[in-house]
Amino acid sequence: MRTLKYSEAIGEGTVQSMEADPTIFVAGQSVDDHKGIYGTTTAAMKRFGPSRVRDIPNCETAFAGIAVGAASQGLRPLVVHTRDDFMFLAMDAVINVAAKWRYMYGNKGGAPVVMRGVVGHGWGQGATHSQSLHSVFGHFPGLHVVVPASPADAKGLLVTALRGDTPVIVLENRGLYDVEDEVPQEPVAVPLGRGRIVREGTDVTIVAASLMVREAERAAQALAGQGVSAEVVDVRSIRPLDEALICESVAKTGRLVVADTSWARYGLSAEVAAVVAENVFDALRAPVRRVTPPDCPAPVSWPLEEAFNPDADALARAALEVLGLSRRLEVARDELHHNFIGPY
Amino acid sequence: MRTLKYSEAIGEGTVQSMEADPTIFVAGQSVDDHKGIYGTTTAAMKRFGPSRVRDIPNCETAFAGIAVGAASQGLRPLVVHTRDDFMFLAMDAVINVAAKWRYMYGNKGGAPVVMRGVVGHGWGQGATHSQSLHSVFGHFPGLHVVVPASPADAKGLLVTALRGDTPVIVLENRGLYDVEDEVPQEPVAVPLGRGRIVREGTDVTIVAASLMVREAERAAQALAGQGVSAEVVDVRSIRPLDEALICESVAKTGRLVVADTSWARYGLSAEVAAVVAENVFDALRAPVRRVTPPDCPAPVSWPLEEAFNPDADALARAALEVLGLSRRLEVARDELHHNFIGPY
Amino acid sequence: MTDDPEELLRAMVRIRNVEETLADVYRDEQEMRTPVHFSIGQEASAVGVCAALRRSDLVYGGHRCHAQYLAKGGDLDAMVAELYGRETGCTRGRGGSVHLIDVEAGFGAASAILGEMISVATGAAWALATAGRDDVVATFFGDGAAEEGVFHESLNFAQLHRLPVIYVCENNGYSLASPLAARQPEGTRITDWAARYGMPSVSADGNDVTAVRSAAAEAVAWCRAGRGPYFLELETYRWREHVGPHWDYDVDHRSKAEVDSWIARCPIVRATDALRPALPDIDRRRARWDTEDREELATAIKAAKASPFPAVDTLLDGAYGALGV
Amino acid sequence: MTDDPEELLRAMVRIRNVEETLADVYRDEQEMRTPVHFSIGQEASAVGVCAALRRSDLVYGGHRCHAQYLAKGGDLDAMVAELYGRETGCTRGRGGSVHLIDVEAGFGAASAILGEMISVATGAAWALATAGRDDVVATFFGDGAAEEGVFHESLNFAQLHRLPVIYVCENNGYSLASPLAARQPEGTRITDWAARYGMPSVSADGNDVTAVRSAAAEAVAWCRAGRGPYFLELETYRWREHVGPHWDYDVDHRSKAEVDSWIARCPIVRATDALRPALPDIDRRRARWDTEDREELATAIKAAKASPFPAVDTLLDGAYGALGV
Ligand SMILES: Cc1ncc(C[n+]2csc(CCOP(=O)(O)OP(=O)(O)O)c2C)c(N)n1
Ligand SMILES: Cc1ncc(C[n+]2csc(CCOP(=O)(O)OP(=O)(O)O)c2C)c(N)n1
Ligand SMILES: [Mg+2]
Ligand SMILES: [Mg+2]
Repeated sequence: MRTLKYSEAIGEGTVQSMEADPTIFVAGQSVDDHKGIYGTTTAAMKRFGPSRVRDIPNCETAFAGIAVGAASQGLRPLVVHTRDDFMFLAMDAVINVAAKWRYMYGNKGGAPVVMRGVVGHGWGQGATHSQSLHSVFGHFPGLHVVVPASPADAKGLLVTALRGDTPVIVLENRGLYDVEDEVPQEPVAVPLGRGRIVREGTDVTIVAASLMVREAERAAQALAGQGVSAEVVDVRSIRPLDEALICESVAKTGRLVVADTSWARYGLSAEVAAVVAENVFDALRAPVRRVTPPDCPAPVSWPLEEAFNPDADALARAALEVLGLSRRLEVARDELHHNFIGPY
Repeated sequence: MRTLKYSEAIGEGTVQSMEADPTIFVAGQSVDDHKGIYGTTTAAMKRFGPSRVRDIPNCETAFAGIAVGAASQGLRPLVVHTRDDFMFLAMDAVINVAAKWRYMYGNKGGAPVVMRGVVGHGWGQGATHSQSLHSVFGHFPGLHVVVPASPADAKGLLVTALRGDTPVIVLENRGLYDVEDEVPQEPVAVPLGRGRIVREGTDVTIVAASLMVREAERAAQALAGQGVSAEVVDVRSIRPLDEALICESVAKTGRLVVADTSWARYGLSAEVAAVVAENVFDALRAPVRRVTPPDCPAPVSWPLEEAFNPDADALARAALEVLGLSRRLEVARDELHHNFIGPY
Repeated sequence: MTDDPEELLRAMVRIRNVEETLADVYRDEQEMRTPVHFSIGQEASAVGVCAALRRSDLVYGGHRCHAQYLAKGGDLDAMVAELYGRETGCTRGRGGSVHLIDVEAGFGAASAILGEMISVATGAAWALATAGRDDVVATFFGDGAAEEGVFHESLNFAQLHRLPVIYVCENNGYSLASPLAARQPEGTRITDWAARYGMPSVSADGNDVTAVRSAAAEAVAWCRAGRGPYFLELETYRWREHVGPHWDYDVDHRSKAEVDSWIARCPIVRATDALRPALPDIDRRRARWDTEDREELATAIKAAKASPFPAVDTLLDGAYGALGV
Repeated sequence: MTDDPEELLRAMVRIRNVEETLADVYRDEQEMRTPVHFSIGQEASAVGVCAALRRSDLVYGGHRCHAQYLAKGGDLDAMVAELYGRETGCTRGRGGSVHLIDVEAGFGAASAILGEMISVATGAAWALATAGRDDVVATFFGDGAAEEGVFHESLNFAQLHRLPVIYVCENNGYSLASPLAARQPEGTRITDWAARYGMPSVSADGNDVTAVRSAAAEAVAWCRAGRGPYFLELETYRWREHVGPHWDYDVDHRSKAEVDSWIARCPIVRATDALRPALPDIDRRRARWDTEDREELATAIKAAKASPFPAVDTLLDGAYGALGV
């Protein structure tokens, strides 16, 4: 199969969805410029022009409501935020209006807004430009939240979101944009709420999302070299969450390590651990381990930034720990990120 | 000891803190009016007048930043929101500025804003006026988040917050405002990050916060009637979270039920289960059970509202379940809420 | 759509009768378990504006939305059933008093968080314009909601894209108990706030239904012609407490004298007096209307009470729409 | 605090030299791992405004804050060390280029989320006024940030309480690649947006440092006298790309001709020419300044590179302040 970069896959999914549904339009700050949101809106701009790829003023709060109003009246806005951190300003309309619209108004119609948020990563993005709000959005019924880890999912989950009749938040980690892999030519909808086994294993389960899936794979590879068979589960969807897949895997391996780019407290790593404690607690043969950033905002200085960001090395060590193995093991940093240079 | 209502305790803690520290002022929409935020700011208004109890325009977004600016320059704002749902509009300044200020600017000073948010409860408060955002705020390092369940804690935790040098979110459930209990006359600071054992027990641990502590106590009482000894843990503080206390209790009882007024996914109930799975997984003799609202927005119609809100009856049934007991048991609804009448 | 003064009066009377009776019932029965914000005294703005709209136009409102809903033709039975939390309510008992909706009548939605529907209505106007429809949107909000940043962002966007939306500010001088002087700088005119974006911005006497009607007609013509948004400030006054059925003068923020001075400017009395020369029997007609309204409401209340509460097993209905796959 | 044209020019030259050299080093070394927004071409606004302020006054900025930080007297070594992510940086390597701060120099803070410091500065002004200090606050932001709702809410609040804050809008015509025409209605003047709140609202040529200085002096006098907030729009232009060290004309959003037309209006050249009659040797002085600046920066860079990165075991330092107990 032909391969695409993660960013190109988003662009292709956008164009194909817009071809299939004339009510879809892209909107966001500078979505129409030469950078095209890291190349993800460029194809749509080329193909459909500014009437369907709309630059907007700096007004996250109102625009989220505007998108809801447009969606409730038959348009399909695909709103893009160059950093999901900016979505704090959009939260009222997203959580109090979009997420609740169908329910609160008696199930007579919805507000199927789709919002993309780019999660910053590396190069000193810092405290307010590298947060991932997936667990915040994931807390609220009425929303669907997806965090694609592969180019195929970046396209497939977006296609699904744009076909549905319900609001969806898509969070994409900037650190994945240059990852290249096979992507179906056709707009194949990836089911929302189904995780995937990225790598099969028998000794320990590593559950991850988005960028951490890549780190989990690298960890699993390194562990294999040490004779440890790690299974890697990509949840893909934060809400709904694929409880069954997670529990099956842990029931098999008896050991769980959860990886997240966001903090442990009240985050994805907490929810995954809770799902296991609810359903397969007796399968656990070791304490659950969470591999997440420490309890501080994201620092800029790169040695701190590298210490802050959880990676394959931390995951591999956590896996060895829950297996009670004292072996020593060092996983090199991801080339992809080391080759990444600024401004950003 | 003399007793006070929860709302009166907040008022007393406010006045005593303002007497001790002249830089403290109260600010919020209509904090100065005859209703005085359900009576919580009335005493301060009487004692200090409008110069220190300031009515403000409807500008949650700016005012959160204004409070941060004032706090970083030596004032101590106590900002009041009549519903914490309105704080979605304040989130950027709370999470991206207040929570990160000290760290992001090199630990040379902080922005010790204290924000109160009232959580609506009952009488058809509905989807956008009864949410509790404790786990959302609790996800972010830099913030402290407390959820007092008793009049003494409502006063004591507020006193602590107003003495500290770091931002604190205080979420108070409206359903507790009329609860009356003993409250120390003096402004006794209740330590942040320490939970409390509300009731000792040996068979099952019920971890709860805010309003659910009251429901947990009622459940424990009913369970006692059935010969079941339930221990009730009030976390009091969402961040920091008293892991030790939770784990000790579960290590003793081997069974865990977690109660929350907010949803299960990525919420308090997830975090508590995760803490147990990380630290005392092998003490668990039954699956963890979460008792929370179902995955829909809060409905208005009262039969739906009562079905939506988790209560003592649901907790008692969950406790019997994890104990593998098939006994039947009905816990009556809380008089306090049944006697509550509108408008609100 | 009407400019017949008698029809305008009739519409106001009906809303007044409905709200005053509902207030009494709400207070005495305590069976409508949902916070209610009555528009008693403010009927002219909703009636005057909606009289200039046609059914396919859309109206959005805030927490104080009963009058707007009824003026736009919203179903009374469905509204009353909603207050009683019944399955037959306009949101099937899910949303309550502050989340009225009637898609058929063109009442787009109301919501309780200040300013939300200012942006949502702007987006709806965008959708109508994109679809090439010549329908317009009107969104009602108060002087307090105009202080929210979303107001600024929405008006800038609407004028930038010349969207067919009428921003109707019902300025009743208060936000909860907070007077304008505590919230807006001395000398503020909200019409200036809107005018700066380049849209027509007009203030009219919100207690003079014919004045409101003609101001609104100009606004509608402007929007329908595709010339962009329009701002309308309507000065009026809330008679009852902010939320709930009671009177609240002489507590601390406003005097009985102030309230009475506005009761003396009752939009209904005013419209009635204006009609009397032409309709000498107007008072008899009024008496008949009152009877009609009492009966209509009594029937609605009876029907509401007779209809079922939502079944608990439908608690999750509508939490999510259909998925893409 | 100065109104000496030569000092004003000197300050602009220093900022220009610092930023141009930093841009080259940033591009060539790739060692400053933090997104940078240069003010090259916009020096007059920061210099002119800060020249009207005293050290105890406070300045806040946004993402494009280097010039404001330096103009207010912010420590150069600490800024350079910050860009290199060193422990000796002004935020000890935690905040990076967009979070500069220098409490001693009265540079209150800068932050990267649009509009944040508009509200924070308003709160700081509130604190100063409450403390009875006669210091004033100036907050810099762009034409794009003015579109955020927080702008509307903050100005309303500042005028309501007559707070001593100067809102300085550096209008460079763009937000990222987006021109004003794509974001604000035809005929918009941001000064009108501010004037509607009742505060003085003045526009000045942002590339004429003396004009900026005198406009700022009026603003400062107004605020210091306790008469309330003041709005200043300074028209200028960003020469380089939005973020990063490169030029970006002729990609799609702006032509080289447009950029050149603004380079022709360089605030430094303009101030230099204005001084030449009085100081015939101005060019020789300029040459000397360039050498001084090159040396100053070279020393700063050397010092930064020689200083340690934050120790990894200090990663958590400053996440929380002291607790009440
Ligand atoms: C964002 C937000 N902040 C605060 C509130 C609480 N609140 C409900 S109604 C109201 C007063 C609004 O005043 P106005 O907009 O003038 O409408 P009125 O009640 O006078 O009709 C307030 C502050 C809210 N619902 N939403
Ligand atoms: C709330 C928010 N939205 C979007 C961004 C992304 N962003 C960073 S700078 C910028 C342009 C701002 O333009 P302007 O305010 O005119 O400042 P300039 O860059 O022109 O100096 C944008 C949109 C942001 N940082 N914060
Ligand atoms: Mg009002
Ligand atoms: Mg700009």
